[in-house]
Amino acid sequence: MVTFKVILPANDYMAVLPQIVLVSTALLVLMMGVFKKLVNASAPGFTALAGSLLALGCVLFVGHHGAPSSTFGGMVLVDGFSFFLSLVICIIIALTILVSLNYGNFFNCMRTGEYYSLLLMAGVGMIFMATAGNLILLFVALETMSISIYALTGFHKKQLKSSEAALKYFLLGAFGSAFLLYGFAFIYGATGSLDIIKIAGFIKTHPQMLNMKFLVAAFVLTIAGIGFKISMVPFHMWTPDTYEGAPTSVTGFMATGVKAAAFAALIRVILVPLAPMQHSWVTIMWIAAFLTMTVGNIIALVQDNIKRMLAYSSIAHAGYILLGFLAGTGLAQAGMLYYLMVYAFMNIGAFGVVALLCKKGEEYTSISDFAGLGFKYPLLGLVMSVFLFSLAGIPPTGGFMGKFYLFTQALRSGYVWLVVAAGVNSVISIYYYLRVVVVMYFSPQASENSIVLGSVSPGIVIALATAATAVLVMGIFPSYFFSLAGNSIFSLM
Amino acid sequence: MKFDLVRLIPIFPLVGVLINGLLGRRIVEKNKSLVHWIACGAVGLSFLVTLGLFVKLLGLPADKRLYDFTWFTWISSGVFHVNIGYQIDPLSMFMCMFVTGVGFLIHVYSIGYMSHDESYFRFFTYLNLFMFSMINLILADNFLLMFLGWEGVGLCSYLLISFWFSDLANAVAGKKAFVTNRVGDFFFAVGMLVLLTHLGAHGVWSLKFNDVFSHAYLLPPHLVTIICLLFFLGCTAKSAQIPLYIWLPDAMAGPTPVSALIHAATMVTAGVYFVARCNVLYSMSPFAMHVVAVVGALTAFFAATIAVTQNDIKKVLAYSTVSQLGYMFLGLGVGAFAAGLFHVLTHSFFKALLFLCSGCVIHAMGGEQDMRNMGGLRKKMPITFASMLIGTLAIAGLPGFSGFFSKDEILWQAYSSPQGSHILWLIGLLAAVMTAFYMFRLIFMTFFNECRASEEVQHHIHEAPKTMTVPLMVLSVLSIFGGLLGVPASLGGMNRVEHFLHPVFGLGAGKILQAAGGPSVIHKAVAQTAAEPHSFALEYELMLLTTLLVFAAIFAAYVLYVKKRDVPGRIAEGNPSFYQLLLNKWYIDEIYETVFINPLRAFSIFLWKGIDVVVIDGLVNSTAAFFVKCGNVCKSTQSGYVQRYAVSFMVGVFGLIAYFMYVR
Amino acid sequence: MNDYQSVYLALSAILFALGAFGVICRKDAIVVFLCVEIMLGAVNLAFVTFSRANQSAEGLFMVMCIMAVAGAEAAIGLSIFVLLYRKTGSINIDKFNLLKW
Amino acid sequence: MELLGIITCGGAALACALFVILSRNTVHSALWMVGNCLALGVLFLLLDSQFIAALQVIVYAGAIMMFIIYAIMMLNQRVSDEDSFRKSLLSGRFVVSFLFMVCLLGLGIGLSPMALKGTMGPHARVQYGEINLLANYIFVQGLAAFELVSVLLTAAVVGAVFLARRD
Repeated sequence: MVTFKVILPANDYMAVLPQIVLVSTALLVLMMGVFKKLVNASAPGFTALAGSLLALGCVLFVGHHGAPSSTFGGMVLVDGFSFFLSLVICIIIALTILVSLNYGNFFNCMRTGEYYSLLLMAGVGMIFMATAGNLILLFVALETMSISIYALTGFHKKQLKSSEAALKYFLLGAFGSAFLLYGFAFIYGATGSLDIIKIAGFIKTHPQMLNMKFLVAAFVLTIAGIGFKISMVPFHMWTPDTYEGAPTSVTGFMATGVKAAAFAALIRVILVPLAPMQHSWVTIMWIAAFLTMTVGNIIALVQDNIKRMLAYSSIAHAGYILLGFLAGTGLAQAGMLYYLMVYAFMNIGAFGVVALLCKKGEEYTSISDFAGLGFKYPLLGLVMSVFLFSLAGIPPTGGFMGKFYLFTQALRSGYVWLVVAAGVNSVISIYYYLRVVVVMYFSPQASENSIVLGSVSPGIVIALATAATAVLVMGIFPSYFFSLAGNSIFSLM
Repeated sequence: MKFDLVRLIPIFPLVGVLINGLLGRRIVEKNKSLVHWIACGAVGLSFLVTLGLFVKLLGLPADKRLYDFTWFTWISSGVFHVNIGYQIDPLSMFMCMFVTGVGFLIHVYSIGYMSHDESYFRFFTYLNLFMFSMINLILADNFLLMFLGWEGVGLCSYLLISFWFSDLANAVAGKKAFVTNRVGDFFFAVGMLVLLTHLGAHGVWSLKFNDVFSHAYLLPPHLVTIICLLFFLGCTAKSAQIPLYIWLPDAMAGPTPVSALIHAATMVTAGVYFVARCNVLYSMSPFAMHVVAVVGALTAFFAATIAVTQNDIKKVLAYSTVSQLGYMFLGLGVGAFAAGLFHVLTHSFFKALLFLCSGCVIHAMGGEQDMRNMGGLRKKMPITFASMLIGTLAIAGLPGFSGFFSKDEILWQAYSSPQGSHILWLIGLLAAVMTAFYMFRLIFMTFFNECRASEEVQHHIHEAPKTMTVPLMVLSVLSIFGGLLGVPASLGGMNRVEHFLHPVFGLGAGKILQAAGGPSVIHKAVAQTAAEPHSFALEYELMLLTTLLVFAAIFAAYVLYVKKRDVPGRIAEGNPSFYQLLLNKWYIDEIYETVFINPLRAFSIFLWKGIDVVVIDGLVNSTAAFFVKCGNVCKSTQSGYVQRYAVSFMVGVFGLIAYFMYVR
Repeated sequence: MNDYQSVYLALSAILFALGAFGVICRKDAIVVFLCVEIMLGAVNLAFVTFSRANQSAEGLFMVMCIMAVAGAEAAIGLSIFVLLYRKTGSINIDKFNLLKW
Repeated sequence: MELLGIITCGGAALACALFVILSRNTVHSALWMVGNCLALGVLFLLLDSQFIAALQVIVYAGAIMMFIIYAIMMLNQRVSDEDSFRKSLLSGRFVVSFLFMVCLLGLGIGLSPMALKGTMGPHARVQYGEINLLANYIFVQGLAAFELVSVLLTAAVVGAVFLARRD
């Protein structure tokens, strides 16, 4: 009989401080629901906001200095990459809560404690995805995020569309997770470990493994599973339906947070450990990136619903970011992170504007509903135009610089034709983004379905102003953010 | 006071822009005066900071007067970095001093001039934006930031020329200015790119002035000439030289303070500043220098001839600005960079003064600009008259006034410098004489004799308010005494301006080149600039000649426009063709119209109707239709059935596996 | 020593494919979900097999986590089905086709 | 001996899975699923991981499956309303699945056992699945994931309660 001594290692709780804060806030917010009579109806929202800001503060306070390290038995990585993505995700959570505060005024179910606690717990999952150093933690984090979001997607209980979106997302999500897990199983089988650093080390020391079928299966299934989350063609089909059906504030959260976390996982799981395999996946990923941006853009061209249009455009953006994945250099990855950050701001902003245009029980999501908006609400129109310009990649917005970095790095790595295709795609995308601007400013307003701004709370004003400013600042002074992203990549474990 | 405070100089106007631009409408509703307090305060503070830095700079020994402040990295792309950085050296501070100073005075003047305008805050927002851009242009330590400022001032100029955009003529003038400037900007940008790529080929991926100049020896001579000429073409647009001067007279459509600030005192001197800033490059290319000198001299003469016949008070001043700018380029072209810059300084004083005075006149006359309908204003507007007379004396170059010293310095250099020649001097001299003539023609027609305006207008004529006259007085004082800064050695002065700028032009440039590439590339003009002692006799003779001729011209103007006022008309009738030629500005606009614009227009109509509508539009439309069709086809894959999505997922996985198993 | 690893893996692969087949063929949402559970079972089998081959407990812990996740998914999934059933009286997934194109 | 066990239990697992898919009655499907779970549990035992086998039977077959059956009862969905199922057996979907299975088999069996090196040495073989080793892993290295599972379950409960609640 062998005796086991359990020696708990000293864990660095500072490394997970933001997550702890978020979970505690989530529970606190949940408790508020119990004492409904004692607390104000809007208290959960503001508590959640305070919690997310506190978490943001923790991320900044803890920061990242010195060499990358790991804690919790290698499960949690403490490096610049974690820091950067935690920062982005905390910003996303805070902005989403700000948007939701206003959205909750239209739809009562959006102001309950459950909503905010699920939002925060999804955030915890996202941050853990970005910081995970072990596939077990990565998977649990991914599921924490996904399960919270399945529920959030169906939060408009009165609308059939929302429930349907939840159903589709749930079934496909569970299906995709199974593939991802099978991939992980093969990684485990091939390398004998689930620890990302050990996997990388094993592959480096056993180059003959690269041709093993196990590793191929591992790559294929993992990329399918993660590709599902980043909505890479052909694993993208859930995206438009879910984005359209979900409550708009949740859609913004999904489009940015899930994508950021999933790309983080992509870099952590595939790009870093399986880098020696790169030459063998180049062609297929080339095709995937090309299809992703092309399909996304082309279908977005013919959409009439702005949420659906933005959903397809988010597929296209995933394609652009995949350029950085293909290019594979450190700077390209920095470009990916930079793009994710800009993307977070511009997309939450755009969905925030859409979320603003609704009154009790119904939303204005058809593009023709935007007619005359630019004149009726000049500031709102301006802000929306900034977001759309940025999405289209027109200078001086952050979207332009993001594309610029990604395309340049892809060019440096020799993907000339793919960059050409990406350029053509950008041009196509300008059409449908600008169509909204054109409708806002040049269409006469139809009187019968004139948009009325409901109550505008200070929260959404702050959120939109922050997002618009960030988009512009990142476009005009990109260096700081780019070097931030670069530093985070170069201290990747 | 630390040099790092230099960042405050552009920040103040920027803050002004933000406040007035974003909140202006509300501020005007609440308290109109707050708008101009903010705008003027911003520029005033910039001026104070500049003054402080200037004093500090003066406190340093001459060869230490260079400070480079890097604020933050602006663009970073591989090895190529561009900073938002400001360079403090004698040249930039020299420019910045009078730009902020004169700018401040004109801001104050605008309070009175624009007081009745509806878009009060918009005007001040533009003015502050202009100051911000101009300061960036001047203080930039690299070409790109300078280009940003260069574009910025162009934009502000456009916005301000067509400030009263509801009038079609103004909008057209703004467009003309903008388009002409774009032509120049294009050459500037091309020059910059040529410079960057060729220096980059030697491993110098930088657009920073210091880096570029200290590595300029790497460039082959013909390339330097090309770059200099490209840059100079850019300058001809901004500084209204032949062949791109045509926009400036039309730019007078804007409010008069704008004409004073942008189209006389500051923005149009940007080209002069740019050439001076690149003096190292120009010194390496004698040919480019010649071109600058010849173009400058011709412009000076040419514009003066046009000014003689103009009847619009602002047009006269506009052509005189063109002419004076020509002088400055003449100075630069003959290697007398300091003299050119000195003229920039004095010119900004007296030309701003003249414009502001003309603004007072126009203001008093209720918008009338034709001098034939003026006259006799001397008694009704004494302060304006005195100021304008001082300005006129200064521009005409009467001894003792500021214009005399700077203009004389340029003429002398044109005559004596190895780069100069007697012909250039002669052309310059003729231009100077004509300047005196047409300026006094303006004075006599406006302020003397009887008033030719209608009764109603006459009734309204009044002296301008304090906010307008005080800047006039300050500028008058500067116009008189500003010249003392650069009294040449021959008249017992110190020529302080030249000494102050010496580190940048003579000494600095020589040093940079000497350290870098040896003396072989230094042109003799630069090497010689450190003034050798020479006999003053010739200089005195030329000075005397100029002065006499100027007096003769003034007398001629007096005779023609006060005593025998029928003579000009008879001369005009006697030589109708020549008079018409001058009156119509040598038909330059018409020539451009036929030579460039009409063929271009015809060509573009062909492109539009022939190529664009049929070929391009057809292509574009069919492409668009194609993509929409693709979209509709692809859309149908998104059937809404979950299981089809799952099938697509599996097909994807299957594809991936198949690729890895069989293809690879 | 033959530890039949390939046999286990083959079993796992067939189970996984069967589950996937069920997911894309059955219309009843609950059965579709059950098929996903079959796939997860197949994954578990693979993990345990590899865990034995690697002689490490890591894979087993993963299996535990997967079970927990399966439970959580069951909870969420079934509540979504209940929600839909209350609204439409059916959980045939082909009937939910509002969102398309 | 092991092979016999594998064949029996594996066959049972496959058969149960097949019946899950083929039954027209949803309750039957769920019950077949329980069978599948039990068969898998025995396979886990054959693979020397007793604890996981126990979990499989108690948690999976016992708790989760009962929960699902309860939900089915609640929805009153005895017979699923499918007509097209038999047709789809021969449709493209079947082909896709079949091809997929072939591919997976190709990948799954094409393994040389040499490549796998145990991290613990051969004599620990019987122990790798024992509960104390597993516990050691869970509470030492796997602590973060283990804690996160609690968040996951909370989120699931919160979401499920909210969605299923009548209001």
